[in-house]
Amino acid sequence: MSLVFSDEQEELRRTVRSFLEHASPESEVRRLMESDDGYDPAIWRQMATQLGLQGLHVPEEYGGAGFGYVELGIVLEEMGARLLCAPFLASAVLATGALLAVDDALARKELLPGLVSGTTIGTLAFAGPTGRPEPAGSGGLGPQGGTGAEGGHHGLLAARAASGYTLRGTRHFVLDGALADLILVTAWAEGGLSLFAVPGDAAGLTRSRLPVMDLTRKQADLTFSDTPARLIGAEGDAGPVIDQVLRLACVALANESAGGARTVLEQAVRHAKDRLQFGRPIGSFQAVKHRCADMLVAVEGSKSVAYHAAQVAAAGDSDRLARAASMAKAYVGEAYFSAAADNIQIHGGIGFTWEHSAHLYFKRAKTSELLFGDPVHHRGLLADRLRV
Amino acid sequence: MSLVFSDEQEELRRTVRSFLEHASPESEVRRLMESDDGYDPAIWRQMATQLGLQGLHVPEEYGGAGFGYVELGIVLEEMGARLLCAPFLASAVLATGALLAVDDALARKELLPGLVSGTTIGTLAFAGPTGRPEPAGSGGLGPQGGTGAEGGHHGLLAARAASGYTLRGTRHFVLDGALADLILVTAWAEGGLSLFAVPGDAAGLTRSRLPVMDLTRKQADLTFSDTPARLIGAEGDAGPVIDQVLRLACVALANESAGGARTVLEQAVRHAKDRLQFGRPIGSFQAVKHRCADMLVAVEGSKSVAYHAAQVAAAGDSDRLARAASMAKAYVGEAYFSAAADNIQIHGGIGFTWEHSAHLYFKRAKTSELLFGDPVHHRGLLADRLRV
Amino acid sequence: MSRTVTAAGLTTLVDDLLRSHPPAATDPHEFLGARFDAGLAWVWAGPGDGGLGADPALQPLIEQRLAAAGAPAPFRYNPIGIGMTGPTLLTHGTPEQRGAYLRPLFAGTEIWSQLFSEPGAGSDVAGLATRARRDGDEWIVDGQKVWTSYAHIARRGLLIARTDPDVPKHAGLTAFVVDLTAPGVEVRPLRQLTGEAEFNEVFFTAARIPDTQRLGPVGAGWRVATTTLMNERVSLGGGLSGGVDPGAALLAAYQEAADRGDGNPVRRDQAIRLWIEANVNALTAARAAAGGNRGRPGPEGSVLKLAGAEHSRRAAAYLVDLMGPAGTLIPDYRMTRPGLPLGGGGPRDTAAAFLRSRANTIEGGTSEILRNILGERVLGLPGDIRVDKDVSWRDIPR
Amino acid sequence: MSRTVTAAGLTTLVDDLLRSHPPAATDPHEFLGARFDAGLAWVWAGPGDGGLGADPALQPLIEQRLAAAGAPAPFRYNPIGIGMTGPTLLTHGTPEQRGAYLRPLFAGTEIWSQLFSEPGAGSDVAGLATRARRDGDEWIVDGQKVWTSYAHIARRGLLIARTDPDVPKHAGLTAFVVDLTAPGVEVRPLRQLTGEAEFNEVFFTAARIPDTQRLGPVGAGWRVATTTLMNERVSLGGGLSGGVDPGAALLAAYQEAADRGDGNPVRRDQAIRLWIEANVNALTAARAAAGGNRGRPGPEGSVLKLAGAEHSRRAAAYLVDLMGPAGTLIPDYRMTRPGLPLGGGGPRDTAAAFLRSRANTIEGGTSEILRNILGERVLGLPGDIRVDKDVSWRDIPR
Repeated sequence: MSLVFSDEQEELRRTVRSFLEHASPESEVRRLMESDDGYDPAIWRQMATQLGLQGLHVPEEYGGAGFGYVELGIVLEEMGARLLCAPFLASAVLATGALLAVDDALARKELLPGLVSGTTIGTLAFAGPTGRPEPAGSGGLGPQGGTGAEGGHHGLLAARAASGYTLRGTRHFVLDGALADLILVTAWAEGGLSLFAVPGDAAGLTRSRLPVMDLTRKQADLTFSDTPARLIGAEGDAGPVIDQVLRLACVALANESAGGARTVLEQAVRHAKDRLQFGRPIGSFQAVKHRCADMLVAVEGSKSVAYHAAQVAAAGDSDRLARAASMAKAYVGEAYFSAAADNIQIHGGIGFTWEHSAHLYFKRAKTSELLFGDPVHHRGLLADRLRV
Repeated sequence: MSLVFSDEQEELRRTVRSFLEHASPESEVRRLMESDDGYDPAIWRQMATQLGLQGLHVPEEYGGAGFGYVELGIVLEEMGARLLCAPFLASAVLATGALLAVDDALARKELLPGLVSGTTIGTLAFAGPTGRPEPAGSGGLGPQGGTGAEGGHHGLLAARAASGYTLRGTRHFVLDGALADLILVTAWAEGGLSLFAVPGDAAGLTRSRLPVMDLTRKQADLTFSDTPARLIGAEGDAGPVIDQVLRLACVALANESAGGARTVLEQAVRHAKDRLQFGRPIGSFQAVKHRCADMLVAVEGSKSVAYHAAQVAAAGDSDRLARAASMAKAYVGEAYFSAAADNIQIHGGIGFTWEHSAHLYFKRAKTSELLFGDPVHHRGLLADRLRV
Repeated sequence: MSRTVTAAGLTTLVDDLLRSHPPAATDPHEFLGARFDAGLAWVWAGPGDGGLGADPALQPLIEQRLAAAGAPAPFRYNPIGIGMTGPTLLTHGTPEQRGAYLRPLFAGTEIWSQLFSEPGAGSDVAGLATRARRDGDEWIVDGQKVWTSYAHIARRGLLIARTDPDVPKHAGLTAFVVDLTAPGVEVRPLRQLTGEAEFNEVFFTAARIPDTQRLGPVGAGWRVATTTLMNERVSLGGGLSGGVDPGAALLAAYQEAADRGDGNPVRRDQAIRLWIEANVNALTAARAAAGGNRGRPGPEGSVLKLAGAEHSRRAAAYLVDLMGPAGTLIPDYRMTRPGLPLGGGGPRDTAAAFLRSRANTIEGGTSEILRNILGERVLGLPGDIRVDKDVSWRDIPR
Repeated sequence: MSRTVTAAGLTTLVDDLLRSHPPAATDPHEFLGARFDAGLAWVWAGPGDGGLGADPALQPLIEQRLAAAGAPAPFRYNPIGIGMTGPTLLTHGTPEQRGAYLRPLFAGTEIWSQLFSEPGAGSDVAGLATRARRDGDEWIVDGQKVWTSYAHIARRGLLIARTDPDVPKHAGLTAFVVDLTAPGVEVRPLRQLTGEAEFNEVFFTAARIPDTQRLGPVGAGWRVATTTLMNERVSLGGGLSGGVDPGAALLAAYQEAADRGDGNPVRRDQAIRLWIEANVNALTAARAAAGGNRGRPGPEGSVLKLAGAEHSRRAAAYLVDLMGPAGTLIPDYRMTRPGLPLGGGGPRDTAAAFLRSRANTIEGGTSEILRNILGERVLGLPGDIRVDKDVSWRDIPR
């Protein structure tokens, strides 16, 4: 397995990069992050129709381009580098990933083309009140919700109805949950944790926007009150689907974060060259220069581990994927946060202002570090899997 | 409680410092560390007779000076700064501490004066094969020795004999165990873990010198084969005695280590001023200067926490002592190691040679960090005690 | 009155003050004014300056006794004034200036701010470009300051301006007391990454300052600034020493996480590590306070500022990590501007405190600058190679 | 022969070599000589220089096929020669020099060492003081080198000496190939903190070197040294990429501790953290190797050297910590001197490896120097302010 990209892949990177240059300049990021839905529908359409990004990794039979995670990783890295405000992670990674993972050809045939063409925005609702992933394999909260001391909380329950099911309960920290047209949601049915589809405008669905620190990626709590839902796959299928999707999401987020880390290094270096103090560029002081060097090491490591994880995801071995995904998520999570923090420090006061973009990356970095399991969690998973 | 020393205490520091200047120059450290017993009997006698160091903290009724742990801490800091090769920790802290802690007035009256006058060298043998302290309160290995997977190993057992007891088994990592005249040793009697006294030349006692990384402090394994022993205190008394002595030993070692950390900072700073590269002192490069600044912060923190622990030890509240001792041991252990490592790095190649003294401190630092429980162990104790 | 004031004598004075002005029934500004008049503001200062010419080591006694009686804490009413500019005025002010400024400063009736940093002069404060030109008995000031806390509600500011651009940069500075409500002074909010505008930008456009408001000699501004900066570091670092257990909040947060089933031995170890750090810093602060020369802060202030800032950053990030995704929610990004008095010090929300903590290693001297100070002034290491030394400020690249 | 050599063609050549010289039945030096003659030493080098003028990307194919067949690894027989001076000779040697030195170097019949560092020139290698004065067709060398691995068993050394002290320091250096058995060359052991004398000091006293052994032009020594140093960093950093799981030893050590009852979730987390680091470094090495231009090492070597050295130091300390007091025992401090060939790479004892690891962040460029290189050469940040630039070496303080 080579960690070097083909000419075709490099061409994809150039295309996406130049597209995002006009689609996601800082001014657009700021405009969108202040808006409720946090994305630009016109850009979203262009991504789908001109570049085919939403379906890059989707088989051609569903309207996709039939590429894999290596190509998706390239796209995500560039999106992360630009802080693109769009429901890409929610729709193209989580919802699309769930449909690709679940054993339900009919649902795939009906639902994937909309996600691929960008006419439908999807998301996946799986998290309990703390937002933490449950232990591997459990696929979500138990029927009574929560674990340990938190056991009193209710999970999301699915009841069989005349035509299909109804859902009752709440899912938390749902990415782009307030704007999604198609919500895939895990709920406990008689047969165990199961996957359901609910339209965004379903009856009895209340969507509460969350006051997120990272304004460039929206989240919401979704409360279901006897909300009609369609079963995807069979009852009890959701556990392994969620495990698989979360692994892919970790790979995706690691690649996106590697892009962000690259950008903050570039920002820091540019500032270190331009900013004069004591009559010289601050980058000529070793305190700044060596910090940049350490950032470089972290950025190079992030790329290595993220590219590796994307390759493993593309290859499709689930045991190797579990390792590569946790390794990438743990390493890049810390590396991006540390680099984004260093970028603020190198900028000094100006890096602490609202006007400078350093904080946008910083907030994205910390949020991403904790999303889908923090580094301690993933190191724990790795230890279990490596049997130590 | 003040963290500032009185004039009398500062005078003690000056006296000890100037004594050690001639008693423990680097040449002497090197001579003694290459010797088997690793100390100079003449210096040891002077320490006792001229300065009264061995009995500084011992009540006057046993020939001591009646001071407390604040004064002992001052002495230890200066010894650590000079890497004095002498069985002070073993004899004045461990053995003396055990006798002061145990409820046996007769033993104190008979044994303490020799330790105070320096005519007897004592030590305390309490550790199992890993050298790690057992969980607080257990006071040593169980009768079957070891814990968990290691359960097959035998602890040290005491059997009642015609006149007194006999011991059978092994104690490990005994400080200055090969040269001590008086070995206080914990062993399991019928009534539980108990403290015994064994002379260094007892029948059936085999002493094996250990190939220690830190040549300035000797260690040995002691094997007892039906070795006659005298019970100190009552059967079952040793648990709390060992707990108390180990806490005091952590305080002592933290103060000694603070002295060592001070010295390596001084060495690093001196080298950074003297060594020219690129036509300028290397200390004018921020990479070196800032490392020294971070060392300074660690050294100042080490002093603060070590002095505090000594004051708490002097005040005598055992719950507060347990906290202060673990805090000091955990913090100073890491700080000294890190400073000693930084000192080598700042010296570059010359700091990696046998001829330079940087490695002597480095080896002492790592060994001290792991002695009497490493930082992870002590943070665990703290967490238990702070009830989190 | 001289340094013969005793602890017992002070206790009597404090008790007299508390009797004549019962804190619960007295307006805080009035109480603080009375405290100043009784010589209990800065006990080592001279009579009339809020002091009694007493041993500075006696000050904690006053603070403790007053705090126990529920007296208002002057810092809450005028943080920059009490922490930084007050001590500077005591050191460098003329009798007239001390007479005019110290009482309202201590009483909190005139809020103070500090006008040092500029967009082009952050770590390199002495490189500042705000110009003051002499015009008869007045000075005319033009330039821009930044990071000025409380300028939007402050009456006065301590300004450092360049009075001579043709000499090396440290030599051409002069300190002034400036009236922030005077014509030609404009205060604008500067929004931070927290969403708040905790700080301000202050623009001077031909603002006039009487020469009587000059603090110290012309060209001696750097000495005045240094006094203030060292007081600032003590003030920033010293805030860490409060409370019985300075790490208690960390333990409580971990306990809360454990109680909801999110306990984890790795996070527990981190909590204890940070708890130890907090306690060690508090012990170092106590050691510095006990050994130091109160009123004239020494280099220990820089040790504490560095260690404290790095710790508080780590601790704030830890608390977010502990909460997971729930820790990345924030109550509000609305732009607000802080008022006075300060609150009782209640905990900020986790994410808000986390964001604010990023300034700790920048404000009052970056950690990099502090490491330089420790290396050079405490350890005596040689300075960085300077390209801006012995050249006139005008010729320094910027 | 040109760059039309194909993978298939190479495979045939390797198989021919293995048939004519079965590794199990052939003296290793003889095998390596034959490999050189077959053009399979450095495949991108020219014919006669141990190569075939082929694409450097084909080299791994050879290495893998030979390793699988149990052929001797040249690095074990001449570490400095293979890792550093060989590639330098390829780049800078005359045809005569390449003809004379490369074959015995590759065959391991002439061990090489590298003579750059001096007591007064560590990080600042270009400040070195060893003098070479021209005397007709010879050069006379006086001075002292240090940290020279294998000098006690080496036949030849790559020496950098100062030939002109009156020009700026980088300009006055010249490279030579020196015969370490010649008169005037004395090798003395230098004992390290491990107890071993892994390195040597080499003293030159009027030692004579023919001008034909000069490598590159007079005054071009720094360029030669840079080639070697970059190869050294690749060599030091690249050692990390070996094996299927480069972090396996860490996991095994943790497992062993856990099995004896010393398991601990904090240590477990640390083991995984270090395991991740080891794997990330290996992935970066693989990425650099796949993307890089083999034979002409680029700056990625410095990333790997820095990350690898810091990691190996942490990992070695972790293994000691894991064992507790038992980890602070050491088998031996006796002074030994290493021989060749290198062993199979078996694990050192924990404490010995821990001590040796402290040199990782010093040898081949300290971590500080590497951060400077990364900052300046990779990121393009401005250089440190230099006081030794544009002045003659003679006038630089030292």
